[in-house]
Amino acid sequence: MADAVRVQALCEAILAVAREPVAAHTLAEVAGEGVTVAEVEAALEQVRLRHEAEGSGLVVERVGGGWRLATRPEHEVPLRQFLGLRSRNRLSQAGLEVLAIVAYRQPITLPEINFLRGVNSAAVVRTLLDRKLLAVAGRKQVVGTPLLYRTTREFLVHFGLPDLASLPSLEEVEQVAGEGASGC
Amino acid sequence: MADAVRVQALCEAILAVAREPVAAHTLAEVAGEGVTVAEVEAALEQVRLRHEAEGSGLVVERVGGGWRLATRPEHEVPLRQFLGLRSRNRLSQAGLEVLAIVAYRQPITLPEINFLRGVNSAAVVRTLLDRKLLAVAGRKQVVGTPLLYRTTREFLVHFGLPDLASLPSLEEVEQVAGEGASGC
Amino acid sequence: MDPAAVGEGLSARPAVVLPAFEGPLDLLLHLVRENKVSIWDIPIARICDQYHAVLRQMEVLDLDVAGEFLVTASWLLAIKSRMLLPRHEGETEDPRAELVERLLEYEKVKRAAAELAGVEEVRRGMEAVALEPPEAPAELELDLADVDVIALGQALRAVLDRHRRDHPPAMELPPLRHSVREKIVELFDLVTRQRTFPLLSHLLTRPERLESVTLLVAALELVRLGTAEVHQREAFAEIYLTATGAPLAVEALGDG
Repeated sequence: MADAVRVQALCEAILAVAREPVAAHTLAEVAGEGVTVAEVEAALEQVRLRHEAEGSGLVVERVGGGWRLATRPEHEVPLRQFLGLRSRNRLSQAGLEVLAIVAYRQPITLPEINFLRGVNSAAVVRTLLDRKLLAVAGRKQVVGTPLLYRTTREFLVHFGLPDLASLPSLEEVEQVAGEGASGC
Repeated sequence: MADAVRVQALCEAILAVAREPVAAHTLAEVAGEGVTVAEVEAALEQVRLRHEAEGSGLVVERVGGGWRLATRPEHEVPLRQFLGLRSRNRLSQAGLEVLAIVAYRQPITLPEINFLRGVNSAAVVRTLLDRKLLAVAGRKQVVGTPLLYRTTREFLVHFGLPDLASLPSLEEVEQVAGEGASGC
Repeated sequence: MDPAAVGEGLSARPAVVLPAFEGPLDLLLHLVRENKVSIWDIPIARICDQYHAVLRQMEVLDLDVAGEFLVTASWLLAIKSRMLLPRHEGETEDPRAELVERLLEYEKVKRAAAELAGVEEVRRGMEAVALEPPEAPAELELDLADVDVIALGQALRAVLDRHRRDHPPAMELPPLRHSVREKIVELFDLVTRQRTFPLLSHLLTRPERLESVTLLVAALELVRLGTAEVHQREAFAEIYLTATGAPLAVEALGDG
């Protein structure tokens, strides 16, 4: 029991210095012999619940293939003011469309993205590469061997996804979004 | 009263991203109109007590005229171990440069790499050899017969390339992504 | 399709101020919704006319984007005309099939993008907790998993740029002032005009030795090409260059 508490504290400390998601198996490795991934995940769940209680400015979340500790979104304005940073730019509609395409169809080439959107998206892809939301995943073995793109871990963190499998299926998205043009 | 909770959460969030201790009056300023230094200190005391409870890996401390959030001293050893463990999957900026030089100019000798980088890169090459991203490809038939280096199969697998010829040309890199943010 | 619908185009033109469209597919989806018609049974003539009407309203368009809208415009016209033709026997495919498929796909993309936008709106205020570790790491490091070929190429570009800055190119050699080719042409002119030309005196009176050497090579080249002959009566006497009358094949000369 005392050991469970120790694992909780240690996991929280590690997440606090990591700056990026840490895989549960890495946490288990650091926690020492005999600590299993399941125990680590149970400990993290406890830490998560503790921060969910009133008065914490932090959240424990499962994103980008691991766990991370972050500030709560509602503190954005004072936090930016304190850090002297401008508010993060929202992605453009074009950027979101390209990300959505790559997220669901990866790995995918620029010509394929262009076809799906009906518009040349080279400049948008370039911006997303710069923002590290996309990366190159090799080449497609077709005429011209175009580069293949994939989403990054930064993409998963940005959108709060534990992994790609957690993307809602397009059919789910359809249902949530409700009104479609079809059917009338 | 609800505001007291907000101030607690906000102070914790700010300390969690601050690089150095933060003065109570700075926190009061960021917390917004009508929040006094006394209220901030009361809030911080609450946060401190919360972290003193079992299971937290963090402490709130008053140091050098300010407040800070830190990891507990008893976690120092595992935290170091974590950072060490993580560095196995990491590449320094120097590592990235050497890998890039070898990828595009292989086979290449250490003196040639040093000449291009303007810095002795022996240690970096050794690390990349350990990581199996580089391998020795014989000796160059010049004075001193220095070792030649090449990239490995693991390198290709990591970058999703079927072969070296599939590396994008530098013109292609510029076209696709521009200068990019080398560094972080 | 109802041919009467063709005339409706202009009157049915949407009176709304145009929202910014991401592209032709976006505009088409907008029109389908505006008209409250089923995506599975698009009244192609009406939509096509409205599409063209909107295109005319769009004033300034950069060429790339305009091109994409125009390509789709002609595609729509093609579908429209195929709709008007009687179907051939055995032809089962609806001429609108591909259009419908692409619109449905694009609609999915838009929905997924809207989902992402909603999530981003909430999450973009978050910051990773970044307490100083007990021992700060030596340098900024990259996670290998985050490095792709583009990062690799950019790293090499940075190295090469730095290398170029640190090693400016060596002092440039002054360009050669006398080219053999030029001298051949010059000598050829001289011998054709004068028939016989005192080469040795000419060589010895050049201000620069390099020019003399170039001239000598040029003279030998003229002889080799059969456009001139050299004569010398005795050792150390004047050397005469004489035109043979053969034309100078300029293209036979190299670039030197």
